Amino acid sequence: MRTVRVVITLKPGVLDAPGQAIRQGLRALGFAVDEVRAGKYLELALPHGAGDVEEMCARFLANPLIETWRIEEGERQMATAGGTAE
Amino acid sequence: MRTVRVVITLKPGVLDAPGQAIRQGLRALGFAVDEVRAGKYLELALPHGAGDVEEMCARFLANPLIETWRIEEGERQMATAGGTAE
Amino acid sequence: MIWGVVTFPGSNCDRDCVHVLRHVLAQDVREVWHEERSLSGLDAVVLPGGFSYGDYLRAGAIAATAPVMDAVRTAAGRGVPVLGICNGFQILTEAGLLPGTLLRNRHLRFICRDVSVRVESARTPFTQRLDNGAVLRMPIAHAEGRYTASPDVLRLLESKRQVVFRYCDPDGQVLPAANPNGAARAIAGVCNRAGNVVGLMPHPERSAEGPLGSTDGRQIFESVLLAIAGVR
Amino acid sequence: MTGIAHAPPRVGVEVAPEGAPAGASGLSPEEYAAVGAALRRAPNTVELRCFAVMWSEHCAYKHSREVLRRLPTRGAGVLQGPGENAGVVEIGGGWALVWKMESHNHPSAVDPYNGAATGVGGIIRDVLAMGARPIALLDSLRCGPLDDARSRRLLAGIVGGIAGYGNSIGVPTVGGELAVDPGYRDNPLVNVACLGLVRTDRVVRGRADPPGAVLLYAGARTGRDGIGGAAFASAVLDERAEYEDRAAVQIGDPFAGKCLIEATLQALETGRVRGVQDMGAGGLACAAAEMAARADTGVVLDLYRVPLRERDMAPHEVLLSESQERMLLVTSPEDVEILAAVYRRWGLEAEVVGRVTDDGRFRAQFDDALVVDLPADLLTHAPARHVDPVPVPDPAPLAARGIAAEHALLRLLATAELAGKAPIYEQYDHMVQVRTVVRPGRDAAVLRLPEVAPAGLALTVDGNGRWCAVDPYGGALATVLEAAANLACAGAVPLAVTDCLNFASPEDPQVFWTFARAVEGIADACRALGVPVVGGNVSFYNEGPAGPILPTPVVAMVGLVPDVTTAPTVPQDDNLLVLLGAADSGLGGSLYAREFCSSLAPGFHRPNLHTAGRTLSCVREAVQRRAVALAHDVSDGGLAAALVECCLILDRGASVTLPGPVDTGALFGEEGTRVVCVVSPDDLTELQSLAATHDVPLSVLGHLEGDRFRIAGPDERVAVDLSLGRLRRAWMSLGCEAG
Ligand SMILES: Nc1ncnc2c1ncn2[C@@H]1O[C@H](COP(=O)(O)OP(=O)(O)O)[C@@H](O)[C@H]1O
Ligand SMILES: [Mg+2]
Repeated sequence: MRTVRVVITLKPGVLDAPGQAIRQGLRALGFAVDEVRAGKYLELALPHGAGDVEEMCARFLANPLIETWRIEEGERQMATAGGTAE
Repeated sequence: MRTVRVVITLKPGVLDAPGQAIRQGLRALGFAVDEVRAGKYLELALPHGAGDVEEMCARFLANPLIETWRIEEGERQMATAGGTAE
Repeated sequence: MIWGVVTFPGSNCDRDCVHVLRHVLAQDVREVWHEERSLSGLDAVVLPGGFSYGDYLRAGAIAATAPVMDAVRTAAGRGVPVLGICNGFQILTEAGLLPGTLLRNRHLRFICRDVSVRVESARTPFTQRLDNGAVLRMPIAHAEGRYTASPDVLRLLESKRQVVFRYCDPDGQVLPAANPNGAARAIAGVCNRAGNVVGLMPHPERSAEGPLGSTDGRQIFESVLLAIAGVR
Repeated sequence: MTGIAHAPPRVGVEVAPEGAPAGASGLSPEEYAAVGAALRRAPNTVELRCFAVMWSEHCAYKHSREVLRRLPTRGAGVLQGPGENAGVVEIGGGWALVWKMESHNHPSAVDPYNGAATGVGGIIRDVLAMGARPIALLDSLRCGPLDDARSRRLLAGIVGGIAGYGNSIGVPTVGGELAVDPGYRDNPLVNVACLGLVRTDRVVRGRADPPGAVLLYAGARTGRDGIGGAAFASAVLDERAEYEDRAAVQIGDPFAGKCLIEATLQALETGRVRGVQDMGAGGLACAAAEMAARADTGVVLDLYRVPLRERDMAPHEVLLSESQERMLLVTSPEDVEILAAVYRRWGLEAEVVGRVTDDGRFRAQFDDALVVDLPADLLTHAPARHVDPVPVPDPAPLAARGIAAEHALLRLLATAELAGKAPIYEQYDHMVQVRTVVRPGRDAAVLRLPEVAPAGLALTVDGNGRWCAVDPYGGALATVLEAAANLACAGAVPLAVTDCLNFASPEDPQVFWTFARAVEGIADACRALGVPVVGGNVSFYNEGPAGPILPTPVVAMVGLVPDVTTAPTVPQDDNLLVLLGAADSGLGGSLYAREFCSSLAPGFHRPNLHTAGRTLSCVREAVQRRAVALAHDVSDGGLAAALVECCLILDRGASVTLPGPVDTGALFGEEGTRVVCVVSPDDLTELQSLAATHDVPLSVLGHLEGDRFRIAGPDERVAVDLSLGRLRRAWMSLGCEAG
């Protein structure tokens, strides 16, 4: 089994309303922040010989009209992810 | 200016309804996939001397009850990200 | 004539559309399940509003992969009138049957209220009974209705008269204050090149009966009756 | 131990230590002893956890059961009163309404979005469990004052959660209310009511019957969500709750919820479902035990057959998980496949997880081991807890600051209670299902019912912690009357009440007294109006670090509108402003007292049930006959606020002359059951004769005109003269930013 991570973000120039709202929220709490861009993160567990992740992104996971993506092969991250939470 | 990337994922065991639906969509298109976990991706552009990103996550960006996060310092990724989309 | 109303898991305006077609307009309606693969015999197809597959990933994206969408594509190719309302509009853009896409509302919130829209193109089967410039009052109810397309596509849509509805004030003026979600060029609805596939964010089925506040939406369905009968 | 009646379940489960149980179980030493005495052995750990949940206040009503008996629950059309998943009342033409309200206060304090969302999901399934299609929701919300950013975020999260779930499943949220008080800052109140519609011959119940039938699990898979949630709901929130009670947070999946509604309704259409219950608080254990206890049967659960989301779940986790979007159906073995196919078609799980027996026992097996073996009715009947009530003394006398009437009015209009709620209800889909004839923003929402045309239903939800803090009996009684007044303004005859009783710890004798008095107030008012209470919910232990919440009984009332096409239209000609009903003067418990006085003020004037009843009948008849163009009751903010609201609804100014002295009591007192009507001069005589017939005081206060709002006294001294625009700006001040 293979784990692939996909990060999907809005193309530059597309209005990122969620990112703006997050920036505003951070500032309201007193955090200094210049800009926020919001995107999606997906972790796919794929069987050996699974199809092309690039194609999955282009056809389904992302909307090529407005989004761009980055694919990272590698270890499953999620279960071992850090953060202060227990 | 500093760029920080934050990946927010659901804690193990927390219901991931979007992940389930996305898996179904991939399979409907004929892609073999075992599991999908969905999360959020944020890119923060911070001024020098900006506050603690860990604290931003705990207090605002994530829901510590159900989510965990990972913080990566580094170059701004988004504008230069790959993907086939023009 | 026979209408098809498609139900995807998570559709929630399918019964409302069936109600209006069957009980207000006395039409024959076939309720179509998303797994069906043929729409032959139908004279018009409605993709209703709702939250198909929870609108997870992107609104309409997962529904666009349903088996019935191939049949919708075939029917559209044959010139059958296809109407996508709200989530149905989102599904049609995700399926590539309509240009552009629908993003989160500028203010990020779900918004439910009456809006006015101006008819911009009376050439579609759903607007044939209406005049260009006519103002219709209908409710919207969506969180992802901000129409977006590249500048080239927008230019093309305008020049080919593919913008079908624009948000406006009650007098028909297209003003920023009358644009509820930040849609590009105040676009509330578009059609495909041929004109037979139309998507719009407002809900004509919620404004088809007097007691509910407006009957303007009824004209969108009635237009099809004329179109099919070959009148006008 | 001697004389073991049933051998303790054996394998894989350690026996709980004798004596006092672990503190986490929540059972008192006496309760633990009662379990042992009934079983004649010590419970094992799985059983003990079942008791901890099922004997929690939330599930067992230990403190409230006795008091709730005082509520009137029967009435002509009542097909089902309290005791089932929701109440059922016949409305004619072979149709019945289903009505139920639930609180989700503690989960919403911990996680506003998910807490409120799962509150919606939970109440929807209660209504679905009676066989009904959910057709409307109401939300009653309370949080800390909104000048505090944290409270604003909390409210935004709660509203977002209700919208996120309710909009997605396609059930319109057609009304609600909002109030603030510092006591709700750490312990917000989220009460959600759901209305359903069912054919009378399709009503089902939560019964496990007959023996030999099987239990079919249907819906989403089971995970480790919210284990012990019911016990959690019964605990006092302390400051660290936000970080310590993680396991108790449940996450909803509205998509699965929508599929569950459609699949369950289709399953019921087959006529092959013998009983249904949703798996809510206490999960599978609670659902199965209650169904067995109601039918006087028993159940055996095969826990290893439960569809799981995670591997390696322990038996108690499978039993007590509060994972959302799950139902338990009872059917005969030969019908299982037909029903399972319906659920699978909607992408949901469907598995047989047990069977009905005739031995009155609640048993669960895991692999081959019996891990629970208890009398079902022992689990569902926790011993009552008794508290000796101690009356609360009257509040300190009132010391009012001198405030100019105009200033006071503008301030009051900008309070969370009075301000226009469009920023909230526009986030809710309030039109889906094409029934909404009167949308939110008026006194009661009205839904049409094509099933029994031209009739419709009017809905409202009301609560008033201030009134009840000053006078729990009178305040609760006035709350019921306010709900009835809202219905009367829509021309509706009350059919049924459901309530949520939100209080602090019942172990405090004064809180308990307050609770009991409030229930008496509701009971007396409902009896006088002839409205049955068909269900409800008690939420105790609502306290934060700053202390207890205001005593807050919330009442949701539904009524029948004989003809929805009578919704009056407002003519543009000269219109009179008329007041029906009389008030004693005073400011006890008023919004004015909260904003401008040193205390909430004593001396709440209890409404007189007889005069109130006559006023409401008069208003209802006037609306039904279209003798009035608009009717709006006087509540928060008093007569002045009610008059302004009429003007804002119609977008017209007004000139009003009060018959008596224009003092703060006359302008802002909230007593009495009074209704402001907008009447065309042509209809005045008809209204006057109606008022005479019903023996209701009527006074013509003035008329609509221009774009200023003026109130003067008999001496023509002007107390208020403000532009409508200024009033509207104050009124549109509600902030509810997206989370
Ligand atoms: N939380 C809410 N959700 C939805 N609608 C609400 C909410 N709060 C208030 N409303 C609506 O706003 C209007 C005014 O509410 P309220 O002042 O409480 O009315 P009333 O005093 O007549 O009971 C009503 O139509 C009510 O249903
Ligand atoms: Mg009212």
